[in-house]
Amino acid sequence: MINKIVASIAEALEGVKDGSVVLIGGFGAVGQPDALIEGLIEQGAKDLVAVLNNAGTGRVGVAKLMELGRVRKVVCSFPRSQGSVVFEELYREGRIELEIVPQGTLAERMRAAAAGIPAFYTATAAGTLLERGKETREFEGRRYVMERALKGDVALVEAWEADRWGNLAYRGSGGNFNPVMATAAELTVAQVQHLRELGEINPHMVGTPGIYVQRVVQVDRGPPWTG
Amino acid sequence: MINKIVASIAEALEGVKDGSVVLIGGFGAVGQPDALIEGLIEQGAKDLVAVLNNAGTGRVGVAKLMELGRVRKVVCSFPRSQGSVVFEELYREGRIELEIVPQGTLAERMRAAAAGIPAFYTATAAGTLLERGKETREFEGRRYVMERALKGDVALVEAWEADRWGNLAYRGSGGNFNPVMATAAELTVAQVQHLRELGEINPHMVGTPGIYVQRVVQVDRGPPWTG
Amino acid sequence: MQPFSRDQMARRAADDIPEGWCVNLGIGIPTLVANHVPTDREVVFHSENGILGMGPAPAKGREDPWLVNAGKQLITLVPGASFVGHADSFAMIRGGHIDLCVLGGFEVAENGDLANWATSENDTAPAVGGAMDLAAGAKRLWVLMEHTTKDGRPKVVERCGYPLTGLGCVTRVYTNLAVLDVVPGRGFVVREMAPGVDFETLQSRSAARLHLQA
Amino acid sequence: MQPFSRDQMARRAADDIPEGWCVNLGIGIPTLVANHVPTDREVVFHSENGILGMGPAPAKGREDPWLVNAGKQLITLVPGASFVGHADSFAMIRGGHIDLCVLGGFEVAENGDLANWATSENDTAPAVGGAMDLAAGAKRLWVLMEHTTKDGRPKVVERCGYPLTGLGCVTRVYTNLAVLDVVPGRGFVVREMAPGVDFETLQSRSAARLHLQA
Repeated sequence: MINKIVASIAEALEGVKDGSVVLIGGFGAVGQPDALIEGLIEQGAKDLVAVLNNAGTGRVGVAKLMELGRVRKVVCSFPRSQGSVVFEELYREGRIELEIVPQGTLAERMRAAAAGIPAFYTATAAGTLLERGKETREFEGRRYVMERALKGDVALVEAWEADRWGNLAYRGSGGNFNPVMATAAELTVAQVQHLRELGEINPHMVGTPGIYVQRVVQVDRGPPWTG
Repeated sequence: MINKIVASIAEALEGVKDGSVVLIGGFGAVGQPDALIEGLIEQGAKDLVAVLNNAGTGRVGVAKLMELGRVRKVVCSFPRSQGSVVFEELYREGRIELEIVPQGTLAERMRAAAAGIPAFYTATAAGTLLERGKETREFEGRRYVMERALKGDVALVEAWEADRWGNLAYRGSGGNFNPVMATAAELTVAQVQHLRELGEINPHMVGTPGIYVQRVVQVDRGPPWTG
Repeated sequence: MQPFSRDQMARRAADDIPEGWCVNLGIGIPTLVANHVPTDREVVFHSENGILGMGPAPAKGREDPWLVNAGKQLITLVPGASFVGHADSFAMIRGGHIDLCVLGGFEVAENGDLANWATSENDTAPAVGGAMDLAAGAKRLWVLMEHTTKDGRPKVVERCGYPLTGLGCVTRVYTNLAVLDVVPGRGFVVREMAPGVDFETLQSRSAARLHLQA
Repeated sequence: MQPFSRDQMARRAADDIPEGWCVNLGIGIPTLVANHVPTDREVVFHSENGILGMGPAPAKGREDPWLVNAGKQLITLVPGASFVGHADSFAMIRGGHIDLCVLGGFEVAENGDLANWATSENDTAPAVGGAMDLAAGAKRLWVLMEHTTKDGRPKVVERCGYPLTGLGCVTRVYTNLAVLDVVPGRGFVVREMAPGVDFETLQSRSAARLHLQA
């Protein structure tokens, strides 16, 4: 019997290695795998590359992981946001690397990794500072930047419900970065609010097919904090 | 009020020009926009480039369109299948052009067109006859082929249900080529079995968001023929 | 001189959005535009985090914490809404499917260049978010911004001094003083001025040549 | 000599599929493999037209005409199934997410090259379907084919003569005479022979050197 459901956060994160590229889903608090992030803090892996939209807020979650010196590099689109105090401190002190990627390019680079595409061209960032160091090329008179696939060793995602095959369904805008990140990592771990019997999730409502998910852990977190 | 629902097939196909690149959804009979194809036969546009998975069967639908001399070129993955008699005849006589594209590359080229990607690299077809005339390039020691975006002037798609915004939902395996083709054309026309009130389709069940659909026509075709 | 208030700027932009357009509003002032589209005019609002058919803020007590927009504010859905993931949401933007994007700006140049993400080449950690995707991908890009900075420096310029967000992408600018079209080969063309603003005053507060409509 | 029947070949392949794999079966003989996976072993079958979790053919009277596989045959779903569109379905294939693909073959070479789509360079309208995507993208590719053509020509060869489907992609071959591994740097290694088949006979019907397991 295929059973991707594990009993604890610790089990869900077993084997995450130092130096891993970790894709972290969510957009703001919605769809954020907060229990898995806390679990990663416990788990101890260091020298991590964190790929996510923002560079953390406050001193909890990803910010805490950074503060503990466990993140070598952040790949994100929006490092400086309200409350990104830890990142800003570390960055100023030269203790964390940063790769800024336009939000759509970030998503597309992961989609490319998931779809067997090592590189693609996009007009986003053409002619701007963010094309520096990248190949550019004209197609039909327009300038494009060549972007490379971005693959994770681990993806931490959050979903509303899951079954033992790892099929995930999302609630409201809780999908966001989660579906694409789930497809783009060697090991995808999902934190979900509800477990369902196989067949209970409508085949058309599956947002992430189980083929992309290796481990599922149920955590009753209640609604995302949107203070 | 946004209302993409039109009253007739003729209205749905108004303005399709000679020389158009027409994307035709479906996989076998399932998800095939058969009423729209018949409508296109009536409508009269010629010198067409038909993009679809197979090159038609029997002497109806796409095969009839070809037999009438209205298709200049077929872009497909599987031209020779049971009953592709018309295509084979025309092809033998040099009266129709053919571009063979691996099925996944066909889908991905349309997805690229829809996502603003003029070109991408894929391992599919690398080192085979189908890389001829294309750029190749190595990434991390593996050979890849550069493939170009494939955009349609018109997409003919079929769905189970739609609302007046053009949101489409599919039944069973009726999605197949339809969702990607719907995103990749200037004018996307959907033939649907059922019209729904706005809000009746669950936002998570929408397979093709209305932003991609310009016209919807309801046709009661019953189940696909799967003889 | 009665410069437009932020709400008036937003209303001016809202007035120009025809029924049926799919519109992405940047965070900040552009978000106000949604409040000013007449309720009988159907405009579909897109949010980068995967929402098509975003509605207004929820009434008190009716909030759904799983529903936020790109600015992470609580929102509602309208009937006809749909969800997609981030990759598909940005494919809509980057593939040219969004009819209009309204963004804030630091500078807009007469060739349509936009600078709105970084204030210096030496700022090595600027937050770009989805701005470059929107600038490169939206069918039209309108900018909603004050005509000058707080210390009076023009934001309507010949060439941008700040790092660019996108090249030749802006098609119209709504400021507190005027509405300007950006016309390829011509530059800024004045569509409208705020009450009591005259062309000379407007020109004096701009660092690019302005043109009157032909 | 008792060569394997088609069903026996399919059963041999099915025996080697462990629980939990996601498997794509090519049209034709490979489709038979599904019938031979023990019902208590969960294997997830993928179909190019966007189905993950394909079940067996429906019972008479329980057909759903909206449910077909890549061979356009009516099928069923199993609990846990999901649907995606063609682009996402092939992303699964091309991105290396399918554990195993089983295809038919015209020729398999000792370097793992596969030819199974065109019988001549001069055939200008061959049907490739999804074969090249599967060859390039699946984690493992097994080929199920007769050991020789009807007129006795070996299909297990040193180098393919027919146009290639994919390079170095085949990892195992199930024929009516034997099961062969394709080992990088070594070539064909015999895993098993059909009852009554000896190595010399097998070698004589092959156009590449065969190796016995170390």
